[in-house]
Parts: sequence; C-alpha cells; structure tokens
Amino acid sequence: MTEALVGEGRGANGAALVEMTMQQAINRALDTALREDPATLVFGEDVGRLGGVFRVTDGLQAAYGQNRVFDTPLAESGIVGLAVGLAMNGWRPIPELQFDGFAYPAVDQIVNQMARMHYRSRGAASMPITVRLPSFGGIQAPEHHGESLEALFAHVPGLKVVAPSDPNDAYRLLLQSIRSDDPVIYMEPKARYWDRRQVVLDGARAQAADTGGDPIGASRIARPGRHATLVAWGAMVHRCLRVAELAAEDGVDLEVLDLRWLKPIDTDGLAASVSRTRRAVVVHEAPLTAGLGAEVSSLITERVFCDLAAPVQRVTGFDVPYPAGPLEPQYLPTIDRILLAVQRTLEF
Amino acid sequence: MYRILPADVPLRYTTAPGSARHPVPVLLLHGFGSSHESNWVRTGWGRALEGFPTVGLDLRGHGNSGKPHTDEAYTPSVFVTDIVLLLDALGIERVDIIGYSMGSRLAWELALARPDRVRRAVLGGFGPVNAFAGADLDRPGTDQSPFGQVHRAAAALPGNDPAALAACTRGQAAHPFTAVPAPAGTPLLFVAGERDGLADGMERLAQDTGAAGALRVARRDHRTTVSAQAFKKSAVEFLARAPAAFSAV
Amino acid sequence: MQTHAPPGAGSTPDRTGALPAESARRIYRDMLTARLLDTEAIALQRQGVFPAYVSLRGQEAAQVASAAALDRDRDFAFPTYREMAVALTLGVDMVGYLASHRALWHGGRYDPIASRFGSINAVVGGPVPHAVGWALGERLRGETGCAIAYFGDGASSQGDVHEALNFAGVFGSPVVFFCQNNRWALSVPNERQIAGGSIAARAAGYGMPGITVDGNDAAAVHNATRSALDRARSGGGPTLIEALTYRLAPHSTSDDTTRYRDRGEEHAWQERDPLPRLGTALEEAGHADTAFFEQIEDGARAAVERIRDGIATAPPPAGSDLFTYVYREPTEELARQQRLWREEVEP
Amino acid sequence: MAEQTFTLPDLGEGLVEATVLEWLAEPGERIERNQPLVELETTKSAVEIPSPHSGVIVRLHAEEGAVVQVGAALVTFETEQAAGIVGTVPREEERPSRRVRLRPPAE
Repeated sequence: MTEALVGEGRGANGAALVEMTMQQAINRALDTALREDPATLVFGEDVGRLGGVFRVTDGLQAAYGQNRVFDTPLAESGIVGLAVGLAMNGWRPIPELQFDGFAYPAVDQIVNQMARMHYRSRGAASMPITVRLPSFGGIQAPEHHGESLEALFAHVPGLKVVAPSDPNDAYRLLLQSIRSDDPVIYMEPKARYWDRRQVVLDGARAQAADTGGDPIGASRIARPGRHATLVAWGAMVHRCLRVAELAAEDGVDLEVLDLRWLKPIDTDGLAASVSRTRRAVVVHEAPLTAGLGAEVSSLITERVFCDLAAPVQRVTGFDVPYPAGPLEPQYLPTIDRILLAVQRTLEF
Repeated sequence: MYRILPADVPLRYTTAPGSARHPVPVLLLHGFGSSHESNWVRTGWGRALEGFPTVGLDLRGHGNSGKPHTDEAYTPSVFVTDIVLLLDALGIERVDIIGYSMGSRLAWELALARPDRVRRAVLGGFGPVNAFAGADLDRPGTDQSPFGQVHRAAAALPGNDPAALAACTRGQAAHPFTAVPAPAGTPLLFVAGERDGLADGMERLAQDTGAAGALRVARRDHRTTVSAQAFKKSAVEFLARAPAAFSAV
Repeated sequence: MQTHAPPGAGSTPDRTGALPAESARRIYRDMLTARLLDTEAIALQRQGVFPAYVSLRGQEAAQVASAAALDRDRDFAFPTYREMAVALTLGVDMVGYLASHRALWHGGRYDPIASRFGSINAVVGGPVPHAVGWALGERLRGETGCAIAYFGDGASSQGDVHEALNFAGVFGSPVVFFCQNNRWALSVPNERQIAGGSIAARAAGYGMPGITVDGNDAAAVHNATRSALDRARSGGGPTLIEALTYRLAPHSTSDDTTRYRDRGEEHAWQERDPLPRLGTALEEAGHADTAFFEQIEDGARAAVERIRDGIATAPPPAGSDLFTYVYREPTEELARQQRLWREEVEP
Repeated sequence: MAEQTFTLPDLGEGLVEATVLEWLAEPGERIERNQPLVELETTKSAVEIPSPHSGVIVRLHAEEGAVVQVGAALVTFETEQAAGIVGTVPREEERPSRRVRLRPPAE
C-alpha cells in the first residue's frame, strides 16, 4: 500500500507523523504487530494474496509469509474456532471476518467459545484474539455487507468491543486490542476507510504500550462544547462533528464524545462530559430497541441524574433491517434528526 | 515460479501457461551477463507474450543457474545441450525462440544442431560481426572494445560472478560465429536497435538466410532495444503468423 | 475422476448431440440471452446505474442446462447471488431480479414464491438447508416437487452446507445439491478451499450419489440434473452434482483478478466458453443453421433491451417500504418509529 | 475522483536514477493497471514499468530522455477512488443540507 510522502513529519516526542487513510492505518498497525510479536497471525477470507476486500491486509503476506498471513476456506465459524484453538496453543490470532453480516455465522464460536474460554478454564486459557470486523453502513453495500452488531457483542460477558472513528484511533486502538490478552471485537467503520488524516506512528513497543496514555475503555472528547454532549462511535462521530459545526452557526456549542470502547464503556468520561453540558444525545446506526444507546442513556441517568437539564435523547436507526441503496440514507441518523434531538434537549 | 533442473550444472527455469490459440511454447534466451528476469521479465515481455506459453531459462553462468569457471563449460554446443535437456524434461517437442545478443547466437546454434526442435526464431541484438573484436580475452572487461564495455557492466551487476563470465567469454570466443552454414529450414526474424554496433551486418545476414525481416528500432542501442515496443510487437506478430505464411520458405 | 485443469480445446467429447433438438435449442437461446444480459448489466454498472454487479460469464451452461431440467410447476430453486441465468431460465421477472443489483431492494423485487426461485441471498451456503426443508415439506404433504440448491465451491466450506447434506441424507429429502465449482472463491483457488480436491466425493459420506460433470457441457449438465431429479421424485433421495466450470469475469465489477490469478488460465478457459461450444455442437448435429442463429440472436437482443430499459427506469422504492415488510402484524412501536420517520426524515 | 502521483520506484541494484526512454501512454489517455506505462533505462539495463493504477493520465512529469531520481514524481493519474469489493466510497458534501435551525438556550 503506498502512502503519501507529503505530510510526513515528526511529532513533538519524535514519533513519526504520517498522513494516511484508515485502511492504511489499520494496515500499518497489523504490520507493527506482526513485526513486534512473532506469535501474531493474520488470517481470514481473501486476506492473503488479494490483500483483503478493502485492501487492508495488502502486502502483509508478501512481507511476513504464508505461515503468518494466510487465506482460509470460506467459513466464518471455522475462522473463529481456528483462532480459539491457536490461542489455546500460545498464538495471538488476528482473524478477519470479511463483513459484519458474515459474523452471524460465527456467533456460536464467538459467544459460546471464545468469549468464555478463559472463564470456563478458570483462567488457564487466555484468548488474546482480535476479531477484525468491517462494520456499519454508509457505503450502500449489498445485504449482509453493512450491519451494526455492537449491542449484540457488548452484551456477551468476556468480550471487549471497540469501534474507532478516525485513522489515528484506528491505528492505536488496533494495537491496543492486539496487545490485550482478552478477546476484542474490533469494528472498522467501512464508511470511514477512505478518511485521510495524520497518524502518530509509534514504532517502539515501549512507547506504544500505553497508547498515548489512554487505557482500554477510555473515551475521547472529539470536540469540546458547552450546551449538550453528542455521544457516538464509529462513523457517527464524523456525522456528529458535522452537526456540531452546523449548530455553531446557530450559536449552539455542542460537545462530541467519541466513546471508542463499547465494552467497557467509559462511564467516568460520560459522566464528566454530561455533568458539564447537562444535556446528552446518543447517536448510533443500529436499531433503537435494546441498542447500545439505551445502555449509555441509563449510565448517564444513574451517574448524573441531578445534573441533567433534559432527558437523554437517542437518535438511531429504525427497528428495521439495513435497507438497500437509496433507502439507506433515510435509515441512518440524519443531520436533521440529530439537530431536532438537540433542540428537544435545549427546550425541555 | 522458478524451478531447478538438476543437470551437471543446475539450471534455473520457469514456465508460464498460455491459451490453446498458441500451441507452440516460446523459449526466451537472454543475453550475456543478463538473466531471464532482467532480460525478459523486467522489460515487460511477460505482458507482451500474454497468451503464449513461455519457457524462461537462466543460462549457465548467469542468473541463478550454476556458474562453472572453466572455459570448456561454455562452448555453444554445451549451451545447446542444456537447452535440449530442458526441453526434454518439460516434454516439449518444438519451440519458438526469442533470443537476445548471445541468446540469439545460441538460438542460431540450436536451430542448426536440432532443426527438429525449433520452429521459428527471433534473433534480437545480433549480427555476423565478431562480437569480441578488439577484446582482451585474457582479462575480459579491461579494455575499451565494445564487448569490453559490455563485459565490464555485466560483471559489476550484483549476483554476477566475474570469473564465470570471463570463462563464458573465452568459451564463446573460441568458437566464433560463422554465417555459413545457416539454419535453412527455420524462419528467422532479425531485430536490433538503430544504434546497435553489435548487430552490424544484420541486414545482409537476414538477406542471405532468407529471413522474414530485419527490423531496426529507431533511437535504440544494444541495451535499450530489449524493452522496445517495436521489438515486442514484431516478435509477437512473427510468432503468431499462420504456418502458411512460411510455406514459400 | 475429472480434474479441474482446463484440458485443451476440444479434448472433451461433447455430448450435446445427445440432447433432443428442441431442448438444445431452448437451452442455447437462454444461454445466449443470459450472456447478452450479463454484458448489458456490466455496462449498466460502468454507466453508474448499478453500484456493482456480479457476472456469471462462463457459467451459462451450468446454470441454464440445470434449471431447464426443473419442472416449473412443481420444483423450487434456491439461489445465492450469481444465479441470474437460472432465474432467466425459470421465467423470473428479470427487471425484478436486477432490482437487487440496482440496489432497489436487497432480495430483488420479484415474488420468490410465485417464481419458484428464492430471493437473492448474499450469505453463501445459507439457503442450502432451506432447500432441504422445502423438499421435506413436499414429502410430508405427499407432493412430488423437488428442490434444487445452488451453491459454489466457496460455500462448500460452510458448515450450513454440510449440515444440509447430512439432513437430506438422513431424511431422504428430494433435493438436488447443485454445486457450480467455478474454481475461484473470490481470490481463493480450489486447492486452498477443497480438501481432497472433490466436492462430489463428499456425497459418499452423506449417503448419496456424488456426480462430477463438465459444467461447460450443456448436455452433460442437463442429463445429470434430469437423472437426479427423476431419482429424487421417485423417492430415491438426494444427489450432489459438482459442475466444473469457470468464472471468466472478476468476482464483482470492483474486483481485480490480476492480483490473484493468471491471465493464461483465463485465456485457457476462454477457449472452453460454453456458449460457442453449444452453438457448434448444435450446428454439427444439424439442429441449427445460420437462419436459426440469426433469429435467436434477434429475439435475445430484443428481450435484453426490454429488461435493460425496465431496470434502468425502474422507480426507487418508497421510503415507507423501510417499515412495510418488517412484520406481518406490525407493532405499535414500529408504527411510532414510522411516524417519526415521516416527521423528521421523509424527503 | 482523486489525483494520484506515482513516483519513480526503487528499481533495485542500488540505482538512484533512470532515464525515460519512451512513454507508452499519453496525457488524457485511460490506462489499466498493469498495462505498460513507460520504458526506462538505468545504467545497467532497460526496464518496462507497468501502470500501478487504473485511471486517466493527467500529467507526465519527465520528458523522454530526461533523468529522473528515485522518489521523484513520474506520472499523475486521475483515479476513481478504489472502493472495496462491494459498496461505493461515500461522497462528502461540502455543505450538508439541513432543514432544522436551532435556538440557543438562554444563559
């Protein structure tokens, strides 16, 4: 994968700053992991020779050989089951499930096996597995190629779930997930794969281990503001930032909290933000009912009930399957729907 | 993928499949100091010959094949033996050949010795002049003759073995090229750069041998003709011609 | 056993002459129509009408000749997402079929129950157990319909396919498992997909016959499918057919085959294109002449033009369709969300 | 659509420059990935470089006969942004359309 040479520079602490797309950032994180830890393995459908259906694993097989980066037969349950066995034998697997909709055939292995092997074995068998899952909608893909499974996985004891929103986080959070000894579902927002930004590359493991000081589970203020907090993850962070720009034209100052980790959720970060702004709108692509917005809303209410000036609002997909092409923009939370929810909190 | 033919000197070769439209495989013979990879692959011949089944060989003393140091290991007839051995191992009865420079000389020798194994040949960068004129054969590459310069550049390439190349030079020079006898039954096509001194006299040789043509590529010399589109187009056109085109030959 | 290496052109004896003239001509007509429609669909993608398209080029004989063996009044076909020529042969409304590729509705806009051709499905292997269930339903009711499940070499790795084969063996269901082995599951070749090298050979383990046919030989495909259907209909149970064919086009219009496969291989299979092969066989058997080919081509072109115009001008779905088909008996909550959509989203 | 500039790759053998022998495509022409793009001459050999992208050629950065350093711009393409195997790259509106206006809270 070629990277722009322009925009390359050095950050304050000597870390390299390189402008790249999210695809390239994930590729770089995998490259770093494969280089620093000989126990890491990358596998899945079409990840080897083809370099993945989004070119995210491009060049890795050429660089690390067919033993460490390899194509599997087409069987998602088998892919995750293979990862579980490899982990029990001391490896650190990074399997890819090609599309979110194809994670459903693997749910048995993810939920019944991977998530609870550590518990079942009373800690004898760790599962340092990172399941990479291209996720969410926004690219007008065919059926099963755009889904939001975060609530499903966040509900499963033993799993950790993360969804980056930009290239820099994609790089850092993936390395953090891979280095974690617990199973992580790493949800890549397909609609942001082509987003190009500066990424801080920290080659040395010692430097990178603390991932910029944020532990697993830390959220991030993507934009500070005073009047209300928009809580989002994945591709919806970008949409909320656009909403915040529009709101600013009207004199409304919105904070955007990128939750990043969907399990564990950064309750302290949520509480701190909302107790300042006193209003919260949770935005996600997944359907409303039993979606993660309910969990976030509940956590806010439990922690900062007395600070709230209005009930927490949710702007989500509807309780319908992700629709085809022209209907998808009407399914996903629109800018107007988010603005209306903000207005409701302001006028409560 | 490259494979090794375990002859007395190990020979590295590679094959690529073609379509049924082109039943006769094309054998590519590289020039002195080069290799299959640098003479044919990096110069885009793989793309040019798409659809043709091909056989590529690192000649002894070159590329990743064995590199003996004795002059006798490099006489033209030894090379011919290597090539026939490879064709036998691959079960190939007859080939078309595209040669360049020394590879063209070897194609000529093979067509003479084993006319049954060669259907047509394209001889690139090649003429009847004594390629070694003025060259110091005791210390090849130390003089200013045309071949001295070729030798010097070749010996400096990473992966090349100067002692093997020197032996190859002497082994070849001990059996100078003669235009007579010529491989009468094999249709030939000559191609060389306009500025290629090593191909001087090519036109006359083409005429004497009743060749299908003698093409000069504008503004190219001995080194830069290899990648030229005109070379590729004429070779592909020549090899794809219907057999009837040569019935008069 | 046949292998998947492409033999030289003409090295396989063509048994097309064994087909009755009328069947052979009909199969040729549908194969040609499918080829022209496929070409048109690729053009529609290039023009930006379709966001993407998956070509079946090279698999026309496997699809048309197998589907032509079905009884359109009794049988039911379960496709994945590359069975356009099966749909065409079964008389599915092709504008409705292509609606899936124009991203108007994921499953297409035809009626799968009336068409006896299931909705387009992108989870490969997923519909195969459905065929077993449908076929069992026929048996339980004392009917004589058979199901045919289409899947590919990639899908053959899915657990669902193995479970379906075993179920069908256990229940003796009237199913034909029709595997189009087109050699490439996106970028992964047979050698890295199929342990043991043969999908048909697996049938033995599930207690059913496994048959390998040259999937580019329309007569061989048609006869094998017909025998399997006869067997199933008469209570003989399921059959697994592996049709060896080749995906001449990329996996989808956004795929780049140069990353993973050799042009030489594509050229070699191009020479075994099933369409001219059947055309030549028809001619040699005396079943067709120039007038026939001209007439068939005119008809096919006219049909393709109608479908093309139909899909290019098909109206987009109403926004309310988001909610219409979620339930037979809609919930209050969904009705509330639809009101919200009308107030806040509807353009 | 996006412009992508292709720089002279490291041709191996420690070479730091190459001479353009002949362009095999012209500005305005559409070229497919892996189609021959340019012939170059190094001090050691001639090479043919295939196109790394599919797209329309916008600019050639060196004339025939010119010497180009490794890493210097060779050619600029206009490419369609490569989507994945399915789906389309989302287009970002410069100014997103909105129907809703907010009233700021009284402070």
